[in-house]
Amino acid sequence: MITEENINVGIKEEEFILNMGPQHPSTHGVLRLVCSIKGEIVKNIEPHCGYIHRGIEKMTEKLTYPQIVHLTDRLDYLSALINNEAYCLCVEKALEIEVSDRIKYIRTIMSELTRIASHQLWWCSFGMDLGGLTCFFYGLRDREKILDIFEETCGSRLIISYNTPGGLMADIHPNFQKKVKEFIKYFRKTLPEYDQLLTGNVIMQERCKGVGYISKEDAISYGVTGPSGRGSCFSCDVRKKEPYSAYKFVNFNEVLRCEGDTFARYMVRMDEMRESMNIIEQLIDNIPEGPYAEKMKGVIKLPEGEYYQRVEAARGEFGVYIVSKGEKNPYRVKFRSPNFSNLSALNTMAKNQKIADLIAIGGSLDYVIPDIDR
Amino acid sequence: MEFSIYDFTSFTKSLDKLLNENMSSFWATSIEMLLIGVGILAFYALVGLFLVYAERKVCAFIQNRVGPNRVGPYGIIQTIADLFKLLMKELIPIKNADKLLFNIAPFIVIIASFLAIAAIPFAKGLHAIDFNIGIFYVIAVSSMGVIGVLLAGWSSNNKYSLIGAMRSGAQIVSYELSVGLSLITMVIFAGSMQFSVIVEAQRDGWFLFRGHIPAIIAFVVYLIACTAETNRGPFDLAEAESELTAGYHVEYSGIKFAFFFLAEYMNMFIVASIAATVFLGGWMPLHVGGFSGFNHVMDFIPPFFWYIGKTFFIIFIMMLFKWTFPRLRIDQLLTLEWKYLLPINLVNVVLMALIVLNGWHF
Amino acid sequence: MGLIKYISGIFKGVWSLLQGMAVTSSYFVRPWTIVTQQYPENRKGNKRGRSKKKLEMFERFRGELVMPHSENNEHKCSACGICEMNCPNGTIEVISKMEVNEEGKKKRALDKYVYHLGMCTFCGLCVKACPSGAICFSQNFEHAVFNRAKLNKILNNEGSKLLKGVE
Amino acid sequence: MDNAGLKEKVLQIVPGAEIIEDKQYLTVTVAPNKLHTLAEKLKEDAETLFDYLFCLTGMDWTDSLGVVYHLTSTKYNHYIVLKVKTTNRTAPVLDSVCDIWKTAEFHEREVYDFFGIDFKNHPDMRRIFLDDSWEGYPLRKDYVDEVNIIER
Repeated sequence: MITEENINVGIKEEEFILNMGPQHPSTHGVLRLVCSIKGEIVKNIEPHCGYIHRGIEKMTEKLTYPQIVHLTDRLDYLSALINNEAYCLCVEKALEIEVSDRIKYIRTIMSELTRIASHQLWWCSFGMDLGGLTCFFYGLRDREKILDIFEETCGSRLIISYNTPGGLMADIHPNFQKKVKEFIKYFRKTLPEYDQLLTGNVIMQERCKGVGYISKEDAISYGVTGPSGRGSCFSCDVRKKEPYSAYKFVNFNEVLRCEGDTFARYMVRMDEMRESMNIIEQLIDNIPEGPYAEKMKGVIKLPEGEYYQRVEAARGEFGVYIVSKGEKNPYRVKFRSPNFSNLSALNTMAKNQKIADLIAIGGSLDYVIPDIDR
Repeated sequence: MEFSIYDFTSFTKSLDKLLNENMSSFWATSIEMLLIGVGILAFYALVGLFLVYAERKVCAFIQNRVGPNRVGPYGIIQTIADLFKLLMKELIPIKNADKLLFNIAPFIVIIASFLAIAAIPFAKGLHAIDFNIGIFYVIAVSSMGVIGVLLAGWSSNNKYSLIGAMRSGAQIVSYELSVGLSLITMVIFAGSMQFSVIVEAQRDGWFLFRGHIPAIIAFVVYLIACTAETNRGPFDLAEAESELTAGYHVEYSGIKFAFFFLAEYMNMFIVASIAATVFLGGWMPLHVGGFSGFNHVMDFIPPFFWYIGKTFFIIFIMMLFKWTFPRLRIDQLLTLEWKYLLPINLVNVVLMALIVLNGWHF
Repeated sequence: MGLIKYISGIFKGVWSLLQGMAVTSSYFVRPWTIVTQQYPENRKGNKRGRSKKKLEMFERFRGELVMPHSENNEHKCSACGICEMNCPNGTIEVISKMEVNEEGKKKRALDKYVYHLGMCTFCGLCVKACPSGAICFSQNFEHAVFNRAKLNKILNNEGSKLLKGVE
Repeated sequence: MDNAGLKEKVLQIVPGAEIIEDKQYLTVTVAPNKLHTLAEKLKEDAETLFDYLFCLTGMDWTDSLGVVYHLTSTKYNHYIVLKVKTTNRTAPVLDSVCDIWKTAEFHEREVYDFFGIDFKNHPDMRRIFLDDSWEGYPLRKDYVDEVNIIER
């Protein structure tokens, strides 16, 4: 009788190891995924990270508080302004400084613009991961407009360092409000094109629906946050839970989907772009007058203690944990990066799926490698 | 020797006569073969270069870009510059690769596309050979290319290329069915497999318009299936640059890579020209019954341009496919073939047979 | 029932594909929507019709640290070294010398203002911290050089002096 | 549950725990051998339900090494910070919590990588960022690297 045991007598079954990365087009950087595969099916994934580990947490121990800001840009470079904000909020929390409403409004608008820009880049790279190369150019074309706004006001496009402890580097440019409104008008027209091109596409839906499922319990346990977590019904929006900056002044919905698959994560991000535009529209006309930076001491020394600040970055919950001993350098700074936790759930999501699914799942998790490696 | 761009029959006949009068038939045939060979080779290179340029420009315009515009006016010399680059690049020998198969594979791929081009009628009287089983020959020969792909994937000793080759094998074996069946639908309609007969039969109207719904269905199915067969567009699983980096030709460099590259474009040209010949009347001008003035103007355009125009129209559609759609997954690819295209095709063949039997066509 | 679902599925799928093709082909026939900027040409503006817009960086763009000099070759740097202290990467080295001024007092003055462009992260802390506004960012972004040593720049001009009135 | 209730709860589970009400969160310092029980109870108790470990930080307090756990509940939205310390600097061993919160699996590997704290019952205790041949644990305060760390 032929059974599972004796059918392969004499044939030694070996694991077929496929090394994806560090140089691979769809790992979005230098991430290495060691996959054991069987035919087309991925049996196990082991992420190897650290190819661009720069020791940022060690570097912070030698720097003063204002100097650390420019390192936070370099974690998740696609949500640089949000990381800046998180760090500055943490320092302000320690110093017990309440910044003016103007700063709060500008910070929030900048954060939401960053979120849109980040999701645009995610959309185009996700399209490219699935094989639709045209998406990449449409996404980048529109992202360019946001980067121009950043460049005009902040002086830089990607790694911006616009926030400082106690305020902002510079006041907004006189053109800022006009340009943001123009962009929102333009993007409200372009976003349906994204849907036409990719969201509604039957190939894309077939490839994403039911792929890479993660349950709510697993998502919480793995700490999968941000749009990836909200695609699994995990209500983890820090903007709602612990409103910081100007989020308490605006009405917006937390986008939640409960399917838990790649398509849910996709749709959460698409809806979040619309939600971000709503937030900006509520704030952009009402920026109050006030100083763009609070008066700070020349040398910032945090009182002894431990401070934690959570913010909602584009990929999930970003946390800054500062331990101070009362000196001008922090004793220890820990950055809780969303991508690192999201990556840990990759094996659960992509196990027993096809190679092409692994790429789609990776695209829907939207990992940024410098944020994983720090 | 008379020469007309509307009818090459007398030209080729007189050339044949001239050669046979002056030398023995063996030498005459040899020289004819040589001439045809050189002619096709030149045409092949020209079309290949143009198609690469065209694809770059088409995808650039779709993607809101300008495309190549530095080398020569509007970048038309870009592909020639690329050709020189590929010629001069180092051919990297692969350790532990199967040397013989590794070197042979690109040639198999390119020879398959060479063979197929021989049977295609470019204009009236302008074809290398007019088989009475023309369509059958082209289908048979063009599917030879997959052997080259499989060999390339296997012999490179690379896991990515192996997966790519396996995918390609599964894909071409199944999509060959759809290509064959949709062409058979039209063969039933035309009553012949000979290309010249098929083209002549479309003098009063192209098959796409005359053949009712089955012809349109067959055309759409053929378009999908031939896109899959050329490993292009949403069906480029064998290369899948975001999954398998470059699939079966990941280890090739220099001119060997150029062979794969060129063969992909030539296969696209071949399937497009078959579609143009079988569905859109080949080199026949567009005729609308009753409008003799209009028909006369259409006749004025040389047949060769009709043929090229139709072929490039279909190639453009295939390019639009590629630059619009995301890639399918391997199981969806097979689902599409076995659950959708094949049953539709079978029903379609029966429909077409009914139409032909009852004489319901125009 | 299954057959209707099967056929409607085909038509829905084809319709969604056609929608995507409508987007791409609409861009194909609208070449005026092209957003590409022709980089080396657009530095000079509308030359040979290749570029529509002249390339201009925004005034706040942080391209490269410079020290503006007046017509009389005077700068505002008093060599206090605050920028050097504020720089997170050690990009700036202020080398000072002791100088005797007109009143006969010894005073610190700038000898060399060394700027290592290769180490700069363009965070802007030096400009923000400078008490006399001696340094600022220029809009030049073309930093490529053939030799690494060329990235180490001396910002103050040869023989330049401190502007009168700046302490 | 408010901080007072949480305090009571923690003291019920681990009687001798050192509890500080910090500016931000309630901070509980427990002995290494009690940590796993406390964590498990805090997660499973229907009144606390600390199901989301949002930050796991390795620490070097110069005299001792340890880990800081930031916990919250997705249901009740209350917070607690757990601290665990060990004075053994040569071969520190702590209990792993990755059977309670799966996210700890990667974070504990990170702590092992930077602080050299070995976690008992961890399924895959290897370095995660640094090379396997790396010597020393770089985020410890007494780590010296004369080549790569430039003192200013």
